[in-house]
Amino acid sequence: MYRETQILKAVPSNIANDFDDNNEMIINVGPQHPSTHGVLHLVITLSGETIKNVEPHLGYIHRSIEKMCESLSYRQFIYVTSRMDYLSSHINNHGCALCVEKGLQIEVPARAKVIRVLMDELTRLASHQLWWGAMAMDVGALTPFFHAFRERETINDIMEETCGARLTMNYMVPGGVMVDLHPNFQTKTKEFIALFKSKIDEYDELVTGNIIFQNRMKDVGVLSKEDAISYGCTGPTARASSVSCDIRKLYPYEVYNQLQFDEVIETGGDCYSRYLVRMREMRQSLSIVEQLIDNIPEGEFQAKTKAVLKLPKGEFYSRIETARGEFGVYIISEGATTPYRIKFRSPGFSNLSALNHMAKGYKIGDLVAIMGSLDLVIPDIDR
Amino acid sequence: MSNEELKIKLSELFPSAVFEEGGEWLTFLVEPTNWKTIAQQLRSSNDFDYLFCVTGVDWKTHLTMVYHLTSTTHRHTLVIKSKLDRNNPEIETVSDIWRTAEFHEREAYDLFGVKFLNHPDLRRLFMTDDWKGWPLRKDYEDPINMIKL
Amino acid sequence: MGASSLIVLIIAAIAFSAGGIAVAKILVKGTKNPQKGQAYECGIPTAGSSWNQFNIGYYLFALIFLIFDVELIFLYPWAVVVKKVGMGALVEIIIFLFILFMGFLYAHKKGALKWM
Amino acid sequence: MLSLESITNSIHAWLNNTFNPTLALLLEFVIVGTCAIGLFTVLGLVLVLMERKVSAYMQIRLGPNRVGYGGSMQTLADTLKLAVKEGLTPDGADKFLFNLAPFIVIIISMLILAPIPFAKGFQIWDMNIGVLYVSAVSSVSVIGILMAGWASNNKYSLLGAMRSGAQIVSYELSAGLSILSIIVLTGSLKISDIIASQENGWWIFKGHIPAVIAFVIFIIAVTAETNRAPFDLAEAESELTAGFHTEYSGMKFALFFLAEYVNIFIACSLGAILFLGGWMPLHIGNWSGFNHIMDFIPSSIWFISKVFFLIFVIMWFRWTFPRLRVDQLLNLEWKYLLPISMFNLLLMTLVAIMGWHF
Amino acid sequence: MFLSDYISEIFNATKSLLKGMRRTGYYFTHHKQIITQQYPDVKQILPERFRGEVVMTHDEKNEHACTGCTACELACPNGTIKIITKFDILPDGKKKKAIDTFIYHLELCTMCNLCIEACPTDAIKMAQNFEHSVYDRSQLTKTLNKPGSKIKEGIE
Repeated sequence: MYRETQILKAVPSNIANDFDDNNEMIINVGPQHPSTHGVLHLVITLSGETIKNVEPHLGYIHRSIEKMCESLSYRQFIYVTSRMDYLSSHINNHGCALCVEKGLQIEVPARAKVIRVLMDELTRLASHQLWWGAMAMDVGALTPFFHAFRERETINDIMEETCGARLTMNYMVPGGVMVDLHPNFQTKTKEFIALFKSKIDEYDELVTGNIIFQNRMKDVGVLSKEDAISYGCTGPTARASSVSCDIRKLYPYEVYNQLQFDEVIETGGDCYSRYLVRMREMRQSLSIVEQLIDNIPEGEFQAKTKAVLKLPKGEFYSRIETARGEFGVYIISEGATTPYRIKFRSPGFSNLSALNHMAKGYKIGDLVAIMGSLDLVIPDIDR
Repeated sequence: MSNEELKIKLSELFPSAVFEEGGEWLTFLVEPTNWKTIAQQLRSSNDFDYLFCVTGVDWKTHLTMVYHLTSTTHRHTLVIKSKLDRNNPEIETVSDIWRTAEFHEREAYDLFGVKFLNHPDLRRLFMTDDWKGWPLRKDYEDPINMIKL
Repeated sequence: MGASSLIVLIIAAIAFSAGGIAVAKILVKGTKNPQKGQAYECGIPTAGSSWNQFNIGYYLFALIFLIFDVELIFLYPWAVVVKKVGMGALVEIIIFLFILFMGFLYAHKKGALKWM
Repeated sequence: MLSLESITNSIHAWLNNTFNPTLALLLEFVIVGTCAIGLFTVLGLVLVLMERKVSAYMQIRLGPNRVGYGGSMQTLADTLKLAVKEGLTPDGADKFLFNLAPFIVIIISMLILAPIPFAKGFQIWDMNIGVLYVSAVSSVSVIGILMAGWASNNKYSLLGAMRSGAQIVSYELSAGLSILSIIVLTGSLKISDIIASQENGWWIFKGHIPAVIAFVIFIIAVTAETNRAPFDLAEAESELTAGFHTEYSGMKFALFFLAEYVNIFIACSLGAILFLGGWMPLHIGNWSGFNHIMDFIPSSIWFISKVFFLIFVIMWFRWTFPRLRVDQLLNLEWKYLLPISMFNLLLMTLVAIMGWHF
Repeated sequence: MFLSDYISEIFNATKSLLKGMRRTGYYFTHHKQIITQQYPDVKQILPERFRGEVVMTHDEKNEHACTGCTACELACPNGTIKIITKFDILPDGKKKKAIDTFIYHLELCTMCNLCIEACPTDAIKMAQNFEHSVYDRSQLTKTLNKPGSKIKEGIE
């Protein structure tokens, strides 16, 4: 049924030609490597320990989601997007739902809007927590990973209770959310807020302030503002290079324009700035959750929609801010029940394209730190 | 800048410009042959510095390349569409203007078979180097990996 | 026990490791295929031998510190007799370390202590 | 009182009385060899379990808790698992060197056991250059690591070996200087003399601030020399997968693993001997009542507990800190540790000559 | 000044390292903070909305509420559900559509909940079982309607 395992070629021919220089060494990092968080394959050209060139090889978990979606209805295709960026699956689903709603011109009930934003921010928190642990693990500190998971687990429990799943929730549907909030949601979320407020200072104590960590991160993988824009970086990666690109601020969706929060911007452009952006973003997300948790309006959680959704002929693009950056859904409809073509603009793909530029001239240990600070999720890149 | 203003401005810049109506953003149809010069002018005169989405669409009779451009200073968005011949799709690369295009164009080459002229490193991105066919085209058949529901 | 104990320890070490490996050899009936014999490089066949010329940075670095290490050996006999010799030993060692430190600064100035 | 010293003496006497001298010597050798192997095994089992438990508690989890009481047999089970694993040799490797490397590493760590006094008078060979011997032989283990990395014909291994080569040589320097600052006080390289000089107080207390500085530098240098985090660049798993022992599997890997832990033990026992008085009990000045109680605790307990305390500190480092980068490792050595320890040695000389220490 | 900078640098660095060590040391000594779950011994009770697998509810009379309308089959994005219908002959001679077998491929299921949403009679629901591992893939293909079960009275 499945294609037989293909024997992989060692290196593409155009790199192998440069191999004559004796000081250079070509080394593969990934697909089975502890620091690539998945099946990213990097072909690195080294001179001693200094990186000359990094070339990402993708496609190890390419599932052709875009092609799959062409045969799925507008209700069905949303679940697939959870499998792209599995750490912010909620936000991906949200982006798809927004795009379908844009096409159908459905007005989402106020309650559903708030629930969506709450879930988005909780997902962002969970994603950043995992990133924090993985980031520390990349630079060699193993303990923070477990500490991060302790808080992440509470979020997962909240999600599990309301949405029914821990990672790939499929909670958003066109017109609202699938089920109403669980009665325990508010109390549990408040407990989590109290817990996390005390723990986020521990994060700083354990990792942020650590002199070794700071030395590993500062002035490493510098990405200038122009380069960040040119490479199409979004999310914390770009905001660390002082590019204002928070979709929640620039093109507010749902209730973001009524909320008090800052767009976190750092100016360094190095790994440490990217680290700080995410750390500060966690506090911002926490404050958003705090603002909303007591103000969930009563009412319907789902708008009335037809059983079979048909988008009018046309093109629809919606953008949303995931934990990694701008996620775009581009639907081309021919008026049928299934999309004619869907394109997912994933944040990780563009962020990864800047990796070579960032890592050139640094050490192999820095590459790991840079990859960690980019917060790559490989299914998001491969799609 | 609103769509109308942008349209007026672009009409001044490119007198022969063709626009497509409908849609959220202004859509600008370009010929693949002069796409490179238009791209350079868009980048320099109108400050479209951020290319956030590049994709191809297979319309069974022809292919279309779609570029979504935006400006990080003025916040206006423009959609560029370019019609390509399906049997020999060729278009100039813009990877030297927006470097993010390098990967996005490789993706489009991989999945649609669009050849980007002067691209620095046009190879398969997701598929293996010896893969046959262009998977996102509508007539692509793979009896092994595709399961018809 | 005297120096002969070292020979005993060497024999014990060899017996220990050889014993362990022998036990593994007896217990395990391994299979062999071409994939198994490949060097691990994240599942990708390696390009070229890794026995190529290596960046000189490592050697230079080791070399300089080796010199310092040898100098350090000279300090051991001195340290043993410091208390007996008294103040003279301090003066001598200040001169010795000063010269050593100058050499160190020279190496630093030349950039030998920068990782390449 | 039954002490280890009296047991060894009585065994020695009994052997010499019952057998002729050659046979007695041979039997003694056999006993020493068996004891060393036994110690090796026990150390491996205990330290690996300790590492796992320490890491678990720091990471708010339980750690091994299934095999045996509280997971006490976990390492044994792991050893068994490693024993029944196939020891692969890659096709491209230099087979002779590849198989030789674990032997060298084990021989070196076994050799350093010789001058370690586990209790009063319980020492394999009390040589007169004991400290020098330990620091000299321990740096030979880098040859084993280099050999392993080079012979594997694997790029990760090669990088790891190169790193560890440069690293161990350089940290040898500051470790040596901090050892010297204690030698200045004791005036002898013989380990029994060093311990005897701490009868009325350990050097870390008697030697003022220079001794404390020397102790801190020693611990840092020793952490680096044993390739432990935050200096585990030779096997940095997020960078080089497993560094110099990437290609090793089964029992050969177990030997590297074991040697690493025995090296930690030896390094920490050297620290305990030099700074914490070896097997000497804790004595506070002339407070005879307290001192008397302390004397009741057997010397072996004192030694082992001091060593394990130091091992715990090193493990604590590992489970708290991120890893340094290669050039930062070097920076730390030449910019901070080396000048400070040089200056500290002068200070200590002054203290020793003026007799300011207690 | 160079020397005071040097010393304060060392001092601050040491302080930051000690801070981290204090944190890990705290957790080392406070065993009540341990969060390990002893999974096979202590099983967590999952919330009722947890999506583990699709089951069909049967009451004590071995009756279910599935009319065989195939709404779930259509809603499923990956062909997890296959309904085979048959025609029951009612006492009055009329034919009535009913399910013969409700085949559920757990190995294909992504727990997206769309079938449950689509079901007009609430015949299927999500169970909280999550221990699905089996030795053979074919064991994951399940028939949800129990043998001999029939549709409840009054459900169309």
